[in-house]
Amino acid sequence: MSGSDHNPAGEAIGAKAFVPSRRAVLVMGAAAASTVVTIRPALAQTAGSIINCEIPVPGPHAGGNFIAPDGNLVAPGTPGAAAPLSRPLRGEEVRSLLRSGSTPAGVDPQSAQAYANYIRRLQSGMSGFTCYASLQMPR
Amino acid sequence: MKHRLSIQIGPVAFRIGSAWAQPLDALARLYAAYPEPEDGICDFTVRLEAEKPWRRYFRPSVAIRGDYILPDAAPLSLAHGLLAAEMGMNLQMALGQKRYLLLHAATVEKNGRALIMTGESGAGKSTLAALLGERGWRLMGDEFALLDMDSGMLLPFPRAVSLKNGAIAVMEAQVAPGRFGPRLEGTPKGDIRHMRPNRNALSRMGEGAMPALILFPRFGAAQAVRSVGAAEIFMRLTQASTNYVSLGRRGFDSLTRLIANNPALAIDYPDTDSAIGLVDDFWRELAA
Amino acid sequence: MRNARLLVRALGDPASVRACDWAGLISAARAEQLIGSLAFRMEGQAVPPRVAAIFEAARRDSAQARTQALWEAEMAHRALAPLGLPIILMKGTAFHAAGLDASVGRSVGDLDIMVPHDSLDAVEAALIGAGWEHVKDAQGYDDEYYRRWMHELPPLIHRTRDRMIDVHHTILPLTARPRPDAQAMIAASVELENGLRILCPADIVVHAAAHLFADGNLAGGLRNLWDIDRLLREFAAQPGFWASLGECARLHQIGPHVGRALRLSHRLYGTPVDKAVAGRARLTDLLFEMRLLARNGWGQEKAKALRFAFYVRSHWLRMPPLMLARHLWVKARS
Amino acid sequence: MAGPVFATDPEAQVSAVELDGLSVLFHAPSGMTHIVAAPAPQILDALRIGPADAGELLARLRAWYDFESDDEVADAVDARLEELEAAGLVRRA
Repeated sequence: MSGSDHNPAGEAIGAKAFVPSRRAVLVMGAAAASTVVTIRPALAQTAGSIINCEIPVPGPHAGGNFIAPDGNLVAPGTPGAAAPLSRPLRGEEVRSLLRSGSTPAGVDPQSAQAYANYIRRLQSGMSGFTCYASLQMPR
Repeated sequence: MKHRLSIQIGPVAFRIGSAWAQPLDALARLYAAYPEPEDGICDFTVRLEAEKPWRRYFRPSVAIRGDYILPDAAPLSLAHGLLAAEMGMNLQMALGQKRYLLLHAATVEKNGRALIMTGESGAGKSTLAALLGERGWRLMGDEFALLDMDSGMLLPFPRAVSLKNGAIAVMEAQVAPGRFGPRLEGTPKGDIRHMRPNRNALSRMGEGAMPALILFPRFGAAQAVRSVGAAEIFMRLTQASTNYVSLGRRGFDSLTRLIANNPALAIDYPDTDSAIGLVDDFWRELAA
Repeated sequence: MRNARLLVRALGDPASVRACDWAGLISAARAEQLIGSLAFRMEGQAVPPRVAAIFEAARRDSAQARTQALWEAEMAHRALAPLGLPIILMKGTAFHAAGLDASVGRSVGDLDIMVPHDSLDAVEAALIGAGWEHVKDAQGYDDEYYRRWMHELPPLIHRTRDRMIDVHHTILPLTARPRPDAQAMIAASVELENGLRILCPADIVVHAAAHLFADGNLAGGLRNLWDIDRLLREFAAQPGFWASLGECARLHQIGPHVGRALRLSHRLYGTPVDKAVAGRARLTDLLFEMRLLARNGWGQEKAKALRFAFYVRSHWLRMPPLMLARHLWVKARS
Repeated sequence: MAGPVFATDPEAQVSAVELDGLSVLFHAPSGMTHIVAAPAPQILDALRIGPADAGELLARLRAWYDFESDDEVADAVDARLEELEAAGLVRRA
């Protein structure tokens, strides 16, 4: 959301016809700024209370594949890619990994980033997605 | 199912079925003072069942299922069956509750007006609400606040308080042992002990209250109070609500009304005593 | 009585439901995704206050689900309109868009559309340009399998709205034995006010029957059969409907499945059906009925062996034996 | 060269509540809630006069407002329209 806290023409919204009472200055924002935030369904805050979930990295459909730093699956043994995790990550581990980058026990920080990016790329239908969705903060 | 139990918590009735006796025995003891649903009808069904048929006996693991389920849920060990039952009820509320706007928030009431405390888990709202509930406030709920979209009133949902780690000892020092469930060690959320709200909270579980103040508490930092802008409150409350989006215009109308009618403050607190002091101060000012 | 049977009776004859295992009825309805339909059917019946409140919330919820489904269709329409193609809504979204009786309380998951086969690439590109993305990595066996043998593109999901779209070019996998005539379906489709299209009434029923009996393992079958009941009752009022249903079923090689759909809809929901199109009752109808009703009042699946048999059948129907063997082999190794 | 023409929904379809200078919009056709900052609400108002391309839209806004700076205003309008289109709040007419 852009930092424009002041909306000089705000009072006009909802009026039947648009009649500005005075000439106001409109801040158009930079081309790259964002002025629309859509409210998305949220489970994140309740995740700990409603689900004990795990995310396999990678999922069973890609067993054996390595994970590149950007989170993509690559052939086993690819240089610079992280080996598959031998155990699934618990929900709380994923939450702190995604939020603060803190590394799950027994995982080196560089691989952890690859795993985090893999998890961020999970989509509906993939193993671990609902767990991720329930932990995820709004985009 | 082989073992079954029905419980009424505030306006919501659950029936819980289980493949094992242990989780329901523990649940029945913890919820001993709660009414059964008067009409025998339940809003939600929770099932605790073996993940695979042979896992009923061999390394038993409890899968949490029911009317509404999330895939990817990992089972809990049978020793944590009570937690599984609690999570199962929470899950039904989070995914299936459409009668009320549901906020992930703790609520307490005094003189007919309710205080809403919300924040991410770990912010301490649950402990704070439990403590206030023993100090002259009525505990309406430590986990979910139910906002009636027609009246704007908050309805109690006084399930057993879920105390985690350090909060367990804090409450054990103040509350009679008979109100606690078993201490569950090494759960995915750490150590957990459930605590039944007091008699006042249970006997008045049918009695709602109009909200008066919204607090965003945060435990751990030096004491500080700041006001929160209305747009930020809106954003935070939509993220604290599991059903806002699915309620459509009624959700929008009731949430914007809640924000228009109630002041909101963010408080940082280093210890629970200072938080309780702050809350009592705010309340006096509001009443004045 | 199994609660799936109670659910079926409540849908078919709401007035017959008095005192009953309400919690069981509600759990079975939720498990079969029929809670919205049940809530509308039971509107106006004398039910206990808590049940009335549950139904009221379910009716409100389905109004919201309807808004979402129609909005997804609208956004797909906006993305695809520049291509100037016929875009045919299917299944639940089509029922809602056309205001059919089958839409009352009907939940909708994914958006299903059908477009001409030779426009698939353009449609996929336009959707990706408008914010949809591939669900799985568009590489490897799954993707290849989809593009070669399936009746639809690999599923796409919208980046911000988290809703899936299935883009069909016909109604059954190309590996299945019946070969429906997709071009004829598109040619016979009907335009709605907003420019989107739906299949003609007979083809809607043909598709529903193909989806239920020729493609899947009957999971969620009670809901699909309830669609068929509602569709048949509404369309039967149009002159010549039964004859055209028989013709379309033959044209698309779905005759036996349409017959089965009519017979089971009649058995379970009491739907008045045309005897010629329905055909003679078969002993296997009973197995299908048992499979459809394999749900108890705790919402649990029952009759595991029968469920498994129908799971195997669903693969058998979709693939010739050698291909099935290769498919299972690749799946087992992955 | 005239670019694409954009349209928006009538006011009755969009409930707006002002919070802190931001607008919270409930968009009835989609059932979605959006929080929007200036100049998004002003663009929606300007489009309610009738469909317009980016140039015409900018002319309407100029008639009502001064701009803080004239640099890259056209680019900003394009960017805002793209966002609003992605959110479903404006569509190609």
